[in-house]
Amino acid sequence: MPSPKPAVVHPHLRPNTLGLTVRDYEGAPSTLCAGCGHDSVTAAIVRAFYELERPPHMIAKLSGIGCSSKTPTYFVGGAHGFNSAHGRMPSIATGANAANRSLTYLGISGDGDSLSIGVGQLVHAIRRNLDMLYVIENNGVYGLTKGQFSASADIGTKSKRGEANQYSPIDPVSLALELGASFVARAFSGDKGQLVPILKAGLSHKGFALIDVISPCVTFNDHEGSTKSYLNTRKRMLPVISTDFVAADFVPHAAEITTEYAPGSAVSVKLHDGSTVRLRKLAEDYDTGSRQSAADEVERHRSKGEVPTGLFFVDTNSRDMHDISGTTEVPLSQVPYQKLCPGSAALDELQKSFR
Amino acid sequence: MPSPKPAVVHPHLRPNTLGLTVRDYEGAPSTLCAGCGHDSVTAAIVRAFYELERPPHMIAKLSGIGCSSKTPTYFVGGAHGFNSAHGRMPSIATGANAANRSLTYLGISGDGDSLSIGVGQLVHAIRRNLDMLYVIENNGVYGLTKGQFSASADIGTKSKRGEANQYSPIDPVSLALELGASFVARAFSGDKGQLVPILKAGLSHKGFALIDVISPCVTFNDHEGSTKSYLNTRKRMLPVISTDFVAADFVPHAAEITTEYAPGSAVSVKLHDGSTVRLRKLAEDYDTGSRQSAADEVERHRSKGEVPTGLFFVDTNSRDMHDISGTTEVPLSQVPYQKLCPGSAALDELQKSFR
Amino acid sequence: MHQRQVIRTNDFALKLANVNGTGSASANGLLMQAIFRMGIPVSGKNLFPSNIQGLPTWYEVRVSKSGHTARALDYDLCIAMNAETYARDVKEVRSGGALLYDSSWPLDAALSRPDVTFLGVPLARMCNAIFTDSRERILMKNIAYLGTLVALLDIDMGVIDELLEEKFSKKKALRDSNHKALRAGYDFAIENFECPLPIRLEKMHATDDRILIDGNTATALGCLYAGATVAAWYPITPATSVMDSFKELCAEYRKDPETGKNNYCIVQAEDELAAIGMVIGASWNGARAFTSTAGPGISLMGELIGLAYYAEIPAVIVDVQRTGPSTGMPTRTQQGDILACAYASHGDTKHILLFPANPGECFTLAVAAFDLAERFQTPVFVLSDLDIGMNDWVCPRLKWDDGYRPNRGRVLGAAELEKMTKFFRYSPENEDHVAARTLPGVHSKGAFFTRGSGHNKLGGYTEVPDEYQEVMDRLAKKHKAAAAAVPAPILHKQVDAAFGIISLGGCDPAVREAVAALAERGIIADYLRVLGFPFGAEVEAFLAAHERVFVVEQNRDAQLRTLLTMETSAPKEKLRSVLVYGGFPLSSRHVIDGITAQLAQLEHR
Amino acid sequence: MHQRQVIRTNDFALKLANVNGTGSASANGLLMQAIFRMGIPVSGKNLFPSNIQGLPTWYEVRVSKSGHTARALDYDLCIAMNAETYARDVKEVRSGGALLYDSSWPLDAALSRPDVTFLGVPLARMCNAIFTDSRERILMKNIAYLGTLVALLDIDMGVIDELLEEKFSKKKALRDSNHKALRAGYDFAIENFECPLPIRLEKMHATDDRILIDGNTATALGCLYAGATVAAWYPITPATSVMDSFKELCAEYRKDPETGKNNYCIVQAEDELAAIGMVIGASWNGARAFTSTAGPGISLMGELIGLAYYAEIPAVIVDVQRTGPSTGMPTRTQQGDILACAYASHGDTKHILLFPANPGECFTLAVAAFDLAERFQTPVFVLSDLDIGMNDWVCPRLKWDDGYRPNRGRVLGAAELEKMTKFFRYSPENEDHVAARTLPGVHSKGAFFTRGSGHNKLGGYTEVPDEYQEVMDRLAKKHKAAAAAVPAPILHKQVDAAFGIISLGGCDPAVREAVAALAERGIIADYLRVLGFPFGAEVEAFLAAHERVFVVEQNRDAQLRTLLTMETSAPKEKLRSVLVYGGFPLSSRHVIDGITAQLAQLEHR
Ligand SMILES: Cc1ncc(C[n+]2csc(CCOP(=O)(O)OP(=O)(O)O)c2C)c(N)n1
Ligand SMILES: Cc1ncc(C[n+]2csc(CCOP(=O)(O)OP(=O)(O)O)c2C)c(N)n1
Ligand code: SF4
Ligand code: SF4
Ligand SMILES: [Mg+2]
Ligand SMILES: [Mg+2]
Repeated sequence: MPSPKPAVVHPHLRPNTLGLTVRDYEGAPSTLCAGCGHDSVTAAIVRAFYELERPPHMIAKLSGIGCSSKTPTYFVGGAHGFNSAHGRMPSIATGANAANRSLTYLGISGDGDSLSIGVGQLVHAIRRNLDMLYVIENNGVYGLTKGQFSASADIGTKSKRGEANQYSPIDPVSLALELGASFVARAFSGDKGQLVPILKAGLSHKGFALIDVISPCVTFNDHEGSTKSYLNTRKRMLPVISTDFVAADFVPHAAEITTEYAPGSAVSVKLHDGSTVRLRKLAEDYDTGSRQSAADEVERHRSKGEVPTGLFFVDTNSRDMHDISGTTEVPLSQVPYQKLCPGSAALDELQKSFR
Repeated sequence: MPSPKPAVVHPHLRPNTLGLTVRDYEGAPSTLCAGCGHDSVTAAIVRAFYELERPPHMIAKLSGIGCSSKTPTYFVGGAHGFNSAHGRMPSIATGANAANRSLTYLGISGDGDSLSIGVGQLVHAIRRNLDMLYVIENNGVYGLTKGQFSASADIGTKSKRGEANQYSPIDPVSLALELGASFVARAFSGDKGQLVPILKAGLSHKGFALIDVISPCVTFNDHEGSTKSYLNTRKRMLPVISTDFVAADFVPHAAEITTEYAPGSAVSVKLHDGSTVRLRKLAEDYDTGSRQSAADEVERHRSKGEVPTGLFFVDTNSRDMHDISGTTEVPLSQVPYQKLCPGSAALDELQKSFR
Repeated sequence: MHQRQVIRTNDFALKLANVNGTGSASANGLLMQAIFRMGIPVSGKNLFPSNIQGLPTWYEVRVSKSGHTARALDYDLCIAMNAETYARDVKEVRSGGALLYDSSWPLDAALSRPDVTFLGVPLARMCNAIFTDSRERILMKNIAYLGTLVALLDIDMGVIDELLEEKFSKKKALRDSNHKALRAGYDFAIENFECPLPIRLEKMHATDDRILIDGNTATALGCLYAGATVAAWYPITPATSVMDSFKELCAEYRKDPETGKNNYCIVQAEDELAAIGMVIGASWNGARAFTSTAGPGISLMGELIGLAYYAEIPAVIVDVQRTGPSTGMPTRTQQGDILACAYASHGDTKHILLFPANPGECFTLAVAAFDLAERFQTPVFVLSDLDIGMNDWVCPRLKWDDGYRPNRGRVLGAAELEKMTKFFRYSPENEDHVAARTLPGVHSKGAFFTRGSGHNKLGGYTEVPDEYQEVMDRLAKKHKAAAAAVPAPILHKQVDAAFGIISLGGCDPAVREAVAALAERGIIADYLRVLGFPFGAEVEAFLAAHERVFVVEQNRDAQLRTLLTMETSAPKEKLRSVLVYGGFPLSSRHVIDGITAQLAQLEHR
Repeated sequence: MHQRQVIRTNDFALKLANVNGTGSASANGLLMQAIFRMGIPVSGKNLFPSNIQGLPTWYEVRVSKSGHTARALDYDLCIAMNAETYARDVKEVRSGGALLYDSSWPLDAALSRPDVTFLGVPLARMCNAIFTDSRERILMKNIAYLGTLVALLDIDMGVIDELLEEKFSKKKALRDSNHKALRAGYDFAIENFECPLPIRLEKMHATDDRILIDGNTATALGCLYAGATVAAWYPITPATSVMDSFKELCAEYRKDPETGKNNYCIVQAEDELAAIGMVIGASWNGARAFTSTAGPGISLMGELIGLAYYAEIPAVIVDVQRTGPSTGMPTRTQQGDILACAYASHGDTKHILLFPANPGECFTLAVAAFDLAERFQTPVFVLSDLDIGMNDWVCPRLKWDDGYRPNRGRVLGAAELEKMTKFFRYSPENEDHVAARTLPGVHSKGAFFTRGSGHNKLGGYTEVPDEYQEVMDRLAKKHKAAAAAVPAPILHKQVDAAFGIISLGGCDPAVREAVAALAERGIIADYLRVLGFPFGAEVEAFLAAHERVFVVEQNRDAQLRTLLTMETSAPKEKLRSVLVYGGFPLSSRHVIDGITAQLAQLEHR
């Protein structure tokens, strides 16, 4: 019988200022495999929303199809969920966002959902700088259909049956950087300490935030020879930037100020909603404000077989789809009909030109 | 009444060793607008095939839908043509190539066909390193549907109606470099001297060769304020590499050896079929054998508002889809049925395991 | 010659043969508009090729004092401006008719006809004499032949002047050029031909309360007035101008007076799969949203249409039909997507369809589409076509009832939710078999999970047969319930009708003309035009009341007949088809010939 | 108790309730296989959830000496291994039946039934005693209950041993564990229950010349033997195993002996749009190519299917149907894509469909599909379903005629082309209304231009109505001509039948059983099973010969009935539907109840 996962570990169930505890941000029990990386991501999302103190019903959680895409059922039960069709979540999110810009949009997808059937929609959601957090739970395989290679499978990685992938992988991070995403990060489901602040930053960012989360599939891609197994990921993963998040209206508690900073290497970036991310870089010369510098840094490590993680790039002044289209601030779904209908007089007037 | 375009200018109608003249590589008269950049690309293709001396019926020319995609009708009438569906040419070409690896595959597409509806298929054709030349006739608009912005429209470029595009463009060159294409180039329809040798190199390359050809739309995107007009492209275009092609079994004639090389800056690359491309770089430190170096070079110029052109990157040792899948050298369409059917004895044997 | 003496006032047809991209469109438009302003019923059909410049294109103008606007098949006067199609065009002139050609070059004798009057006008020579700029010389030839027509057809010069004034008020130079060219053509005609021709115009007042409008503009207007705020689309002929118009209209009427911001959001999607996804996302989130496309787009939208059907999300899809299958003939008309839309998507699905017959109905049915989509929480298709959508039609002035309020269907507000103990998405159902929905962000109690996977009546995930079936059965009932809600069919009843005719959409003008013509021959038919699917009681009644019913439609496979057969109780044997699907608009002759031929057959049994 | 004394040999049904991902599958497979090897007709239905681990899953085994393989709805013995579904499972045991449970924990008294015998076996305790590894303890519980069943049902232990030997020949340790667990369960039963139960097994020879095979493997074999060299696909349940099998088979039989290279190319596409595109490209280029998918894939392939139809390119599409619409229930069966496939794509299109009823026919019809696709140069759908595709069926051994040669249809070779003056793609046509095609690279005279846009019978681009129509009309005739070429329906004729039954595909076992059962009640019916669409003369004859025909199918909207109504001359009134569409395989009871209920109604009129 499925035990209620994720088990969220938390010292005491302290309610946030909305009076909600972590439990209030959980969802239905997970039906994923015990140990699936996706459940850890779910737990981190629960934690992030709880700490950001978002009212659940102001959250829209959308997904495509896949084990990863099932997870919205497992977090924030009080949010509006939409488990759509395979690879089509970006377009559904675009329409939803067009209709109501006042909600928080979180899209959950998988590497199959986003890089194969859905890559076209992902590419164009990025171009529009759609205001949403887009999380790819990346395990290098199609989990729900039992373990075929996905487009993120590394060259040489072995399937459970032992065949090696030989097609060059798509790295969502490099792709997003190339296409102009305004917030690009990578994390590992096994490292909650890193994942939670990045999620919070992504949720607080205005514009398209992409987080590629390496999230191992214990059932079909956690064996020896797999480059996306827990073991191999732990070995290769390298935090080139460590991220620390401080919410706008937030007194950091003990746990979070202890992190020591090597003076000079730390940068503070103020996000649209007033909160701040503190970034600590591994390489001195790397400029987190420069797309090209980020791309180079990622490529430099990737070419060494490492899996660079962290918040690589953030542009806090980018204009989202609505800025570009000049949409009114009022959610379109709430603009009264009277404001939308020109009325009979205008119609008569207009028709004078139809003669 | 449509005059037979393209008018191919050529000193004398000298037949090639197949006994075919340039005329034999032409197709039906173009029905495109007078002055359309695509007609110049058509002319260059005619020239390239003629000079490469390819037997027309061994050429498969495929396209999607658009003005650009109509052009296969206008060149090499003796080739097999397939004007398929919008954005789907890459998959049709993949299947065609899977069935018969012995033909020359030339895909013609537009920026709308390839970067909007078709970007998913383009991305994955690149991943498979499909052995074909893929030409994007890039005019920044949807010509056939009368001038909407395409995904390659630059930020700030103005439509005929005067509105400015504000979405970040997709640069097919950077995209192809990022995704692992084994041959990446850009040219301008207005510069045949540059385009023809690059086409010949692309046709001689084994693996996926992408050429982004800036090809102005005189009717909908050649006005002032358009960044892809003839005028503006001439202004901004910068050949960072000049390409010179020498076919394997080919004695270069006068016209082609005159090009002078600044000693040291020229590189010679031997292609799969034995022919050679000579590349002359603008920047000394730029390594045409390195994907990253190429990407940086392209970005460096792009960020200055220039349109870098030339054969940026070529990998002559890449493995195409068939190498990776271990397909037999004999075109699958020609493997005799006897070799394909295991026969009744094998079936009986096999069925012993079905009990 | 004697034939020519029969004077035919306000009752004739012209065919203008041109090369596209040479500026003929504006001259032909002016011609049509001028006749309209003279108060005379007129229709224009633009038969254009699928490219941008240099191929043959035709424009047909029919003048009919009795108001017949369907395509006429024989032409009293042909303006032959395209040498490439000259031979074909000469053939199509009716015996006794006339042909106007550019006499700057000698005429090919082989192509002359004894029964046709040839009117040579040296258009090119004239324009070369008047103008220096080469482009202008080409463009003005069109205005020159317009001038000739003014004389030949006795068009009111005042009206023409007025039109040119309006058109070029800001471009004096252009106006003058136009005047010069017009004059030249006019004067030449007066000097060289006996004007007017027996086919001529005379002012009427039949268009006083009417407008000239194309269906796509009317559809866009309907969406504007229905309160659509989100539109997502991908360019495709012949649907593109729906969104072009919507965009222009929004720019004009949807700027917020206070903030100057847009009370709308139009997204040019990367393809049709994305466009329908955006519409579904926006509708799910409470906006009125729509997309416009053509056949290929419908095919691509299939999967997500099934999602909207099963998850019960409103969506308005305008399909401006063109000739299929596949790419087919993108600039030709057809009614070939009826079945593709009615049963779109895999699995058991059925959708609501609306069939506008003219721009006026494009306007009203676009509004109805949103009300139906939200009331029944399901996709609704508006099936227009290229003929309706892209040609200018003379229509009664559009009316708008300021008392109209959108029917948003069952949507729970914060107050209602506050009162509830618990909200379930798919129950309880009302008499339409529709359950209440909620919108994200409205109230914490309203949250629910939308999914295209198996769900029970509470909205929970299920794989239990009975629970799954319960929802599917309700969806079937819901679709049936919509029969009473879609606009009622329009019945043209006669006394002692021998049989019935059922048709839809753009076939209407041709069928009405045919019914009248048949009546004159003593063949009496009742005519019912369906406006929507599922079919209601009126359709059943009409079928029950007639022993034999001819179904007239513009596709090869009798798609409307199929729908009538499957979705009504009528025995299929009584339904016979008249099918025209070559890609050009329907003419009454097609209908008359189709029906009389079958009647003859039936008798000789 | 007395009921229990009725001995029922080789005629009973079991239901095994498990949790997926706990290893029950292999134990249940062994059980089924053992019965099969004892020569007894048996069928197994795997009712599994749409996730990978932790949800309820059932496996039903039906033993029927008379060879009925349809799903049984009441169970003589239930093995209740899933506490979560325990309550449900207890209810489903027939009165007088038995239930086996894990007595390691006390039984919830509330859930006991007086009319059911409860057999408690301490499976967990046993395994914990024998094994130390926790994973092994879980897995072996399944083998332990298998051991108990060996005793209770009198399964031949020799057969079981033999199976374990084969299965674990290379894994000694595993074999020993299995033996231990099996023993433990067996011994416990012998000591504590009176074995065997009244329901028991006895060797027969009914499966001697038969095999155990699932439909997807059989389909893959068919594609292999038909000579398919290119396969393109995108993973989707329940179609995935078609390609898994094809891949394995190719690895085994398609390595070139000389070069060791592959005489095949399988491409895992990025999605279904690409998969069908690849199939079309490969077929265009002369390879036999196919794809396998399910409903959502069919929707996505719509546009390109229309291209293949109109440009006349062969394509084989295997649709292993699952419960729709939308994502629906991916691990449940249905026949809901019939219309979506028959009329796939916008515009006027009609396709050829094949309906295999069991793995044996998956094999033969897969081969037929390629011959039809190439002979008629058009897409052909093989409509299988999850029940046929993913369950193991007992089938007659597959036969192969080594004399078979692929029917490549009209393809011109170099020699023929050399002789021709000029080749035109779409004419002349043969009696099937098919024109000859050429393959790229074969001969310079063979070159032509393929397009999805309007073309005339010579293959040239056209926008001329008559030319367009001429080609469309031929396509319609071509589809009609295929009626004589698709496999003939299978007729089960009886004397003095009161009515007819028409069904298709996976409904067959249930319908045949129902026909027999009805006959026993004196209700005589003829039964026709269609194997393909378009329908041929036999179908017309059957419809003509029967006043009343019940159409049995597994979907909500009577899709086969729709097709029969539209595509035959039968009056629709005589066709009545029996519809079952909850997602589980059909049972004879569904058919019997459905028909008798309607017969009763009809009488009470
Ligand atoms: C149109 C369509 N094609 C195929 C499928 C089958 N399918 C379901 S999930 C999936 C892939 C999921 O992979 P990924 O997105 O990486 O998610 P994961 O299970 O690995 O988390 C596929 C191919 C589908 N549901 N819809
Ligand atoms: C599925 C589908 N959607 C839309 C169209 C309409 N359409 C035809 S060409 C085209 C865009 C062509 O743009 P591009 O590829 O840049 O070619 P260009 O005309 O600019 O050379 C579109 C949207 C179509 N043919 N099919
Ligand atoms: S199959 Fe893999 S991805 Fe899916 S739930 Fe199991 S572990 Fe997670
Ligand atoms: S519209 Fe533009 S792209 Fe198309 S033919 Fe004309 S110039 Fe070329
Ligand atoms: Mg995955
Ligand atoms: Mg373009």
